[in-house]
Amino acid sequence: MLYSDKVMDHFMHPRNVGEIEDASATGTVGNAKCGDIMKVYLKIEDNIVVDAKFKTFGCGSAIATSSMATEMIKGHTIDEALSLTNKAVAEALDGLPPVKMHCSLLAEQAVKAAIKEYYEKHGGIPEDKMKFFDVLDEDEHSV
Amino acid sequence: MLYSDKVMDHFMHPRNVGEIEDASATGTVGNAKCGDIMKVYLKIEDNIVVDAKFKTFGCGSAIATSSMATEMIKGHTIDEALSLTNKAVAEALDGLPPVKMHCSLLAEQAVKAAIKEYYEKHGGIPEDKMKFFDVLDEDEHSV
Amino acid sequence: MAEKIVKRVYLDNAATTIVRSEVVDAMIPVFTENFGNASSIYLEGQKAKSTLEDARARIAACLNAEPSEIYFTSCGTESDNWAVKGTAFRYAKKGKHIITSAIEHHAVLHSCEALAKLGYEITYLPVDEYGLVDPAQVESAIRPDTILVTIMMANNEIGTVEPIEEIAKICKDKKILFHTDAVQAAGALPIDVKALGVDMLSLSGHKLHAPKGIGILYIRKGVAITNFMDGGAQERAKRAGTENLPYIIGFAKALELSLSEMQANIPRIEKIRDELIDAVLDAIPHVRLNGHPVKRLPGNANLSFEFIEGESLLLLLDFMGFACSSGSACTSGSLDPSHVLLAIGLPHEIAHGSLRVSIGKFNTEEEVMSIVPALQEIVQRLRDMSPLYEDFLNNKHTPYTPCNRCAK
Amino acid sequence: MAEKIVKRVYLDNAATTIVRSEVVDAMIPVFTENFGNASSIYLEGQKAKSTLEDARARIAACLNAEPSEIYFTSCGTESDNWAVKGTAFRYAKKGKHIITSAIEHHAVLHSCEALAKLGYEITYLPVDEYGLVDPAQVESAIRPDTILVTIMMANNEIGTVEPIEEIAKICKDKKILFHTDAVQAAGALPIDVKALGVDMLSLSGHKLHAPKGIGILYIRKGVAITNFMDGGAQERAKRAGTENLPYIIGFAKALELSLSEMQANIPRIEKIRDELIDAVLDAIPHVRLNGHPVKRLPGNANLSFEFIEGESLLLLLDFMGFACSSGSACTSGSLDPSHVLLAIGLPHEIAHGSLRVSIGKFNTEEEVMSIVPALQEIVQRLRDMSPLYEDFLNNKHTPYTPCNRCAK
Ligand SMILES: Cc1ncc(COP(=O)(O)O)c(C=O)c1O
Ligand SMILES: Cc1ncc(COP(=O)(O)O)c(C=O)c1O
Repeated sequence: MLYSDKVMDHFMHPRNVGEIEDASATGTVGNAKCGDIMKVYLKIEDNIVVDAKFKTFGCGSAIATSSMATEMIKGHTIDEALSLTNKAVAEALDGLPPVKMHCSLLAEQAVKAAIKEYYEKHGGIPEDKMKFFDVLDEDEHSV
Repeated sequence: MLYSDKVMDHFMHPRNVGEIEDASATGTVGNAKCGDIMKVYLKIEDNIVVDAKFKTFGCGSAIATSSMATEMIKGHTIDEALSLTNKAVAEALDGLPPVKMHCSLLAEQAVKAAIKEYYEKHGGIPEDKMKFFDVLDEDEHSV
Repeated sequence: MAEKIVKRVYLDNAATTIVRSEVVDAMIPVFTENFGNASSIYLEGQKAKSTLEDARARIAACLNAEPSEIYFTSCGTESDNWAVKGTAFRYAKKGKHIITSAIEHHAVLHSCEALAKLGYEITYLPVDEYGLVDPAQVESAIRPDTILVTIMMANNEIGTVEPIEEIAKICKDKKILFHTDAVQAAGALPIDVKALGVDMLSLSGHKLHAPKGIGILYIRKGVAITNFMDGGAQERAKRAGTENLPYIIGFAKALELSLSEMQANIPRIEKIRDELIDAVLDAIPHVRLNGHPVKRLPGNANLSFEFIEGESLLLLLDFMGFACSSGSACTSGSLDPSHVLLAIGLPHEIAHGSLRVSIGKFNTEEEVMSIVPALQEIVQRLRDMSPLYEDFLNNKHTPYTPCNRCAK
Repeated sequence: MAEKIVKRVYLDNAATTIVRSEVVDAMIPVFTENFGNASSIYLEGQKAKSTLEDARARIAACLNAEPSEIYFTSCGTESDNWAVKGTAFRYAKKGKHIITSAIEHHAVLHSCEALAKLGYEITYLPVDEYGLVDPAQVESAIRPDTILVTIMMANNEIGTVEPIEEIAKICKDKKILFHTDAVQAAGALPIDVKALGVDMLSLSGHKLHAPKGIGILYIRKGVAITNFMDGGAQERAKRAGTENLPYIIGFAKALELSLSEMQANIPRIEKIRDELIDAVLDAIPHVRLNGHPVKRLPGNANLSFEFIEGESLLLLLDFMGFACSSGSACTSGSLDPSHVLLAIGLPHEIAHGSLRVSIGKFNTEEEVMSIVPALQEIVQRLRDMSPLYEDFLNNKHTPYTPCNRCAK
């Protein structure tokens, strides 16, 4: 198979698809030109990600990584959500084909872009969190 | 098949193989380097080729053309034997593969080399017969 | 979409076809009963040789060529490599300019690129929105140092059939060699090399129910190109390698059958295709048909579904039992959208959402049409998940982080 | 010699082999049941893909290689072309000198000649009377601009097995890429690419009871050469063309079987061969064995019969039911004596009278030995017809008209 059973499960039955009407923040990454756009909606209360949803235009692994990434942060603190890495997402899916590793990076980036927006809405990014957003400038080919 | 049935017949059952003890003349053409040597023995009486035999080192078509050429001149006058052409030999065998056409030329040459020796033993080549021996200098690739 | 559906509907006949039973039956005895080397002079060799020459003559008859103009290769790719590189190497002294189109198969395009690295200059002619090459543009691209024009007979992705006869005539007038990749055309269109007026023409077995791993290059009598495969004296010392007799026989059989059935098959397949296209355009909004409305391969339907991405579409179709393709199968593994769809002017995001359904001789109307409701369901599902569709519905555009990969 | 004898004895296993039934059985279902394009992402494609990778892994295991080092090609000829030309094009900037031997197969020799036309310089190392390449000569032929050494593992005509490990070591020390054509060695000798220490190695299916039209090029990890077949992204974007899955499976099966049977087959075949050689040398005067007495392929007996010519010998053997060869089958159609026999120092007229008997797994001792009386009869018959033999018996030499063809 092209993808692991886990990837196929999350592709066929994606968790957390949809919008959050009154989202605390959203993050959109990717580019239609490349064939992948991910938009993550977060509902944050008391520093906890109480809900996460996504919409994705992209390949099977883009949808699966969106699903898995939202699952992995739901119910966790912002700090925990910030520490989500693309490798963790890929591992949780039992791996991705090498050419598809960039999808897991997109998922990490989408989550971080949303948290960044949240921080910006709430007094700016704390100094000690800045480093988590470096990934937003990263080229997924370096993954 | 590589060869016509006629060629195979003359190869498998070559006519006139052997030596003539008291031959009037012999002609040997070809070169071991090229993989073909033909030696023709003629017994000539009253301008008639009363017997013709051959020995050949060579491929299937070399043996078949030797056999056919000796058949075609046996019982004929020297003049008739001189007019034997390689094309006539090849045709009598229902054709030869293009790469093997040189074998028919060798057969013509062997007959002519023998007649030449006969003439030389009997007062030289008549002026009007000279042209028949041009073929002895011919390159069989021009066939 | 709960359970994997058992019945499969194979709609990717442009990628490859099943080997038909008549072809299998023709090949099997050759493996064990006619296994001789056709270069050998003994019985087994001569038997193989005569079978080989018989197949060559039958194939020549199908193409209105002389048997001596037919060379067996290992695939369509090799035929294309040989035609392009063999001409380039042979005529390097005359010139190093080659004209091709932007929508050729990679076998031609990448051969050209390999030559470009060796100092050759390649003109990639654009195509119009339907994928058509303009013969007038071919004519004006010809220069004194042009040595080859290579334009495909029919495109493998969008199915557009090119004006080969016209282009061949221009090349003939200008005394430039003309090659056409007819890999997709074979089996779908009649091919008469004399009527077409081409100098070289490539074919591949596995597009017409013969196996993968056998090709043909037609080289018109009088045309001399450099050998590609050097070695033994097979194929009149023009293409070395012990002859693959089973596949050669299989190819001859498949080509003959395709020709004898063409008159019945083609209208049937065309009818199903048109019905399919109409039904999809009817049932699903925001869809466009790629390629030419009329000048197209009988079995080809190439459709772009806005707001969704092709791989997801294929995976869900696969799950529902349908085997289709998005762009050429050969480019899988690549992340770029199809060069053909970009060449006809599709924006990247729409090119990404394209689907190729290619109908073959063994497809029934019923099974082909059963893809329509499946597509309807899947497209809706993916659109519901798509931020692009959300934006479209809301008539707005979400700003996004630019992608570094594409920016480069 | 009146009637055509019905029973055939196939003794040309170096030219090609019958496809064994286990291989046919392994291939047949693939044509119709596993016909997908391995580049496609749907079920049929992924099934083909996994079958393909399974076959690659099995083949790698047989050769002690990594699966990623195995590339499928269309034949031994293509593998040789790719290795030689791919290295030449890749390292043209470093140098244009290639070292090979005078006894390589035409697939290597003619690839080298094609490169010579493009400005490469080729050193053709001589061999000794047994056909052995001297590793010391390889070493001293290496120059600063040498980019490739290619020496075959075993010769197809005389069966001599070359000192590949030693040559590979020299090349490794001097950092020169080393390729070996192991087409004849496969199935007859164990092949361990790591122990051999080669950078590239060519194989062909039809020498070990797989079909004609499938080959392998082993390319050691870390070695980069230019693509030969440009096009789609198959074979990790190194060798384009839709994969010939049935033959790939057939090759894997044949290679595994040959390896598992090697310990039993080889001593048996060697014993028959030695018996045959002894019997022929015993029964017929003026015969010599070509090739090395010990370092030779198990099934190869190459014998020269003085005073007679090879084709006549083959035709009469054929008539009596025996399929053998004189020199390589590939050179048939040519009138020149074998370049291998000339390279080991045979005079032309003796080279012309050579016979290759190559014994395979399916030959019985009895049928092989039955060629001895046939040979005795035929050789005598041809000698009785031979003016060279007449001269020899009379201890004289008839003058003859020189041959213009050879004089040129
Ligand atoms: C030593 C050697 N190399 C290469 C080849 C070519 O292999 P193929 O016939 O598969 O192209 C052969 C046999 O023909 C051979 O014996
Ligand atoms: C137009 C075209 N050219 C060439 C090829 C290559 O043929 P093959 O797969 O036989 O190498 C294909 C199909 O893959 C094709 O569609």
